[in-house]
Amino acid sequence: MSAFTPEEIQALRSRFPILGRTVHGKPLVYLDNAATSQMPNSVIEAVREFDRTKHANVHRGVHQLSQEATDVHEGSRDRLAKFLNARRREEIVLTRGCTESINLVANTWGRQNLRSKDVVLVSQIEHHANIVPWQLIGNQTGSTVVPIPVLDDTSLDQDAFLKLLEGAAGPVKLLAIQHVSNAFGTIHPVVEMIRLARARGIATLVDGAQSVPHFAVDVQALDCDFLVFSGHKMHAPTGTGVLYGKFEVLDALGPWQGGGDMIDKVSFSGTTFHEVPYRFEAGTPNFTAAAGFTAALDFLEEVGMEKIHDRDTELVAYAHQELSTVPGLKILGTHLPKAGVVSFVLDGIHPYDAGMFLDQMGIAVRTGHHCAQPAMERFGVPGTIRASFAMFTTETEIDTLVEGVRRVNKILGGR
Amino acid sequence: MSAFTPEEIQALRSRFPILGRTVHGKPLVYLDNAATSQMPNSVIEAVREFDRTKHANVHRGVHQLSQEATDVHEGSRDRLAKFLNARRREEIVLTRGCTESINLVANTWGRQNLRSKDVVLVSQIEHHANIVPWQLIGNQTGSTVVPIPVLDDTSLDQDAFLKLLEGAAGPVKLLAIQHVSNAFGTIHPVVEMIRLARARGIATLVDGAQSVPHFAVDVQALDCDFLVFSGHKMHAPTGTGVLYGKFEVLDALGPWQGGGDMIDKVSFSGTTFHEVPYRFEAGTPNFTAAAGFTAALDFLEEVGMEKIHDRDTELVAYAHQELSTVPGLKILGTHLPKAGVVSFVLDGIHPYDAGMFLDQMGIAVRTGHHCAQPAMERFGVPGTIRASFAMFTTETEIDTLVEGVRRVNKILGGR
Amino acid sequence: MSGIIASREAEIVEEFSLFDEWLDKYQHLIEMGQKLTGVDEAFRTDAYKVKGCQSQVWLQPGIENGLVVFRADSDAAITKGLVALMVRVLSGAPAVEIVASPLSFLEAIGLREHLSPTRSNGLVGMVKQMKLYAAAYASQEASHG
Amino acid sequence: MSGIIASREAEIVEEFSLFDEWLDKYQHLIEMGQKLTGVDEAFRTDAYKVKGCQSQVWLQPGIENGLVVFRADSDAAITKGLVALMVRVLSGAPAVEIVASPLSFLEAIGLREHLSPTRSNGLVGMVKQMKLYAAAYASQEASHG
Ligand SMILES: Cc1ncc(COP(=O)(O)O)c(C=O)c1O
Ligand SMILES: Cc1ncc(COP(=O)(O)O)c(C=O)c1O
Repeated sequence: MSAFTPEEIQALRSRFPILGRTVHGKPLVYLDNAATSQMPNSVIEAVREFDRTKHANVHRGVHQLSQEATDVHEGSRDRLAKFLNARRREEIVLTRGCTESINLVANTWGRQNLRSKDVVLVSQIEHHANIVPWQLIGNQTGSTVVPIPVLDDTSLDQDAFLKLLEGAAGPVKLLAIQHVSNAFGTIHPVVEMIRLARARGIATLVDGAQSVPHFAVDVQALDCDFLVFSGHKMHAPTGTGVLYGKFEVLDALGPWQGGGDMIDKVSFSGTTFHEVPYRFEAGTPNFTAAAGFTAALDFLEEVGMEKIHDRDTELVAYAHQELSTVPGLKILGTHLPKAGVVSFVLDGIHPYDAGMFLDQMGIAVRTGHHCAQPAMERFGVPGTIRASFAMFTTETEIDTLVEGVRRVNKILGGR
Repeated sequence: MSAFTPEEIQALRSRFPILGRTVHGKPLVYLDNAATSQMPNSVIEAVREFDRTKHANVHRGVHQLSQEATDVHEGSRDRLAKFLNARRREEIVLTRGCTESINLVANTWGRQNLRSKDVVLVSQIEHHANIVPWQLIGNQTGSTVVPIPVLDDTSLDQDAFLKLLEGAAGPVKLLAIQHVSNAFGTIHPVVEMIRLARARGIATLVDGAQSVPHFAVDVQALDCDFLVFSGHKMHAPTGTGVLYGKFEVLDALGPWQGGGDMIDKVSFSGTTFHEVPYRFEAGTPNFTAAAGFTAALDFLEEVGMEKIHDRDTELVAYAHQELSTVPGLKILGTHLPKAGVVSFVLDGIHPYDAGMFLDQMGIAVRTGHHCAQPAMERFGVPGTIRASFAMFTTETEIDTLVEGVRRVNKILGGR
Repeated sequence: MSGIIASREAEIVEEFSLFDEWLDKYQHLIEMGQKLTGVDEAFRTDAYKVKGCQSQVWLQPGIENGLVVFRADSDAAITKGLVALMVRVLSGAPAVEIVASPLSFLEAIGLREHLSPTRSNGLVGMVKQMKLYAAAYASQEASHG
Repeated sequence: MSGIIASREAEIVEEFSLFDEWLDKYQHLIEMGQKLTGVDEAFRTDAYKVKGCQSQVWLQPGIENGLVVFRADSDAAITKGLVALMVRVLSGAPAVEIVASPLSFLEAIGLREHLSPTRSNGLVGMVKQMKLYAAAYASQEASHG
């Protein structure tokens, strides 16, 4: 039995205005949900309503509008704390996105704790956002970034991981690991990996950009020091992101960006800083988007994270099954479980060409390196074709994709 | 003759949905435009329309939706370049706000160019966003932040400025100066100050948060190295900001935040970076808001920056005139010209109390230190009451403010 | 809901029910503030200051006859009135009652918003301090008695 | 609008006017790419690579009989077709013509979007390189002659 009835899926689809669009005269088949998710009406209208009635700068204002805007903005923090099962609202730092969240940790925790020769462990198939900030901070601290290799099925090599944890490449100070691979969809066993790291006194950061939108993530169950993700991948507006940090961990960190709101007392003889989480939130926050973030969480919880995950699993299984029948097609990422992504290559066909042709058929997939060049290098491909799903994706859409891929195969591969 | 006819002002007002609101049963009198401006319908609807029809991740996608979204996003960069009369579109770095823009300069230009004992010159009445980033980077480089004192009328002490330029407090490497004071409205003579600084080989940054929304700012005429400002203060969505930098200056800077989009080639043996401006734009940008930013610039140009400035000047003059008649009221910031802000204190009355009472009358003013604590210290006040205007502000609204202040005076000051 | 705090709250709710107009209510609040004794000079220091972005509060806690007593002050008139209200309700009450009190009377008199965590008047911080102090004393009492 | 480039453009516009369907157009494009000579092995290096996020282009410029000649290649079939189109139009033309050409034929054959600066196929970069090379040669010629 499916997680949703066909009627339920149709009802879901009708909540997303963009799904009514056509592309090159064909109905849009949106299979690029891992790059950015679409916004349901409720989120779009929450943003609009906020800007029409409550738009005002937050925190410092005594007037009614500012109070209402502050309630909405801080309300999104409460809502996020609950969504993640955080112990305290202060554990939620609001950022502009997953990328900023990681840079924030690198420039605060990293600068304070990393020393020359220390190792930051990441995976070999990490998103650039979880590689480059550690390289950049390494230029200042002398620390290095070491990849945990992946096996041919894109799962992490756990033996190699254990050796690295034991110091094979130097003393590990931080495990900074994706929960779900954006390039391949692989769900990594982060709970167990965090347990192993913590047992050795190693700090942990989970890149939840592709997990938090797809299944319930409980920070207390994960027991990580940091969890980062973006709003725009979970039906919330762009320009929103979250850094969850354990209170004691955050509380021990100095500031990163300076400006309004993050200070206690400013003077030219010396400045003191505000408490957590405000210490990390310099400048006017994206308060309009916060209204949309709350609406997005309402939407996700109304649909149900468990059902979303079940549906996701169905779609991945169906796509695997159908794509496997296409000659010359190879799926990268055969290890299960996976979340929402199927990545593949076509023998002798450049992913860019395939993407261009699929686009002409109204099918939006992502092609290229998916901001994970080391992953592409690992598998010896210039890029892949990636279809990524949402709760509103249908089997029919996957059929359209498969049909499209067959045509590409015929035109470009002579198959 | 007024810049706008009463009918034109009413027509303008009707474009801002929030102005139809009531607060505590009274019509909203919104005089907090310097904290955040309101959004006209065209901006609110541009955002909504984008999210309903074009919402997709930018830059890396080959599919139609992604191309359209990229055109909108990059279109806002073109539009901004034109608005500021920049030489090239590459001189526009899109950020999450003015605060991030300054932190970006501090962490790139500052880190590369500031040495121990070097001086960053700011004004004594600077916004915290243009003080704290220089203090924080100073902790790393050994450079110091030195304020240019202000006279009693809140204008900058030009004699003291010249002495500081000549090295009275150490070798000056950067002049980082507000164009317009957010606390008092004073317009500083930045063109002349930049000329003096440049003649001595000193780099220059202009904080245009309160100028760019109020009158035409031409970066070639200013001839500054950097100009920074926020979208949300100029009728654009929150979570948007700009760093303008001269191309040669930007091009010489390394990256700050790491992540997707800002790289050329990522590998564990070494990473190379994208060209300007993308090198400074790590992660998924706030592309939805970019749609709104373009609409906001369209709105401003349609109304006309010159008319906006003229109206502003009228409103400030009228407010000065009317408020001066209130016993016990003292205006801080008597130096002209000013832009959009009137700041005052009431003898024996705490600004917070005044703000609370005005709020009950439907009048939204800002009270407190306006993120400029050193400015408050300079004038020996815990804070001020600040009324700030937009092109839709009416004389009647200023009358309501003055009437409200009189009542506050009676209730709290016994006058 | 019996106890000294509850009965004081009831008294205040009745008192404020006389005011239809916000202005009268605030004037009453400000008058209460004007009658506040304030804190001893020695307590008007940073150590006893509860910081708010807009107005400051000073809090001087103590114990008299096994009851928790508070004196307090503020630099803004409305905040001082609210401070006076809190002192009137909580000062001289048993520690356990202070810890347990939800201060729901603020709702009834239409001033709850001033205690929202997003207000920048220092009041939330003050109530937190009051409760922390009472909790510390209560646990001390419990272990000694 | 006379000159060798303009006449080649006209030829291509006519050629493409035969195709109603995008598929036919792209297939024609790809066939053009397949017939492309490509670059010499010595030029298949990073130094001659024009980077795109999605596909790579290699460009080998040269001078023959006072005319600018180009050879080029790409790893993706559609990009290679577009590259072939550019080579066909620009290679063997006088430097000044290359510099001045607005390449407006792309509009007419409905492929302009591929030259938008936001495309990640390396094509914009290639055209930029071609024009730069031609400009350099033109100014050299001018100063020598
Ligand atoms: C796994 C992963 N990490 C990090 C990111 C970066 O997120 P953003 O670009 O929203 O900052 C992404 C999104 O592409 C991702 O998929
Ligand atoms: C003069 C000045 N500079 C900087 C800022 C900071 O802008 P934002 O909070 O939008 O980053 C402001 C806004 O309050 C300002 O008025």
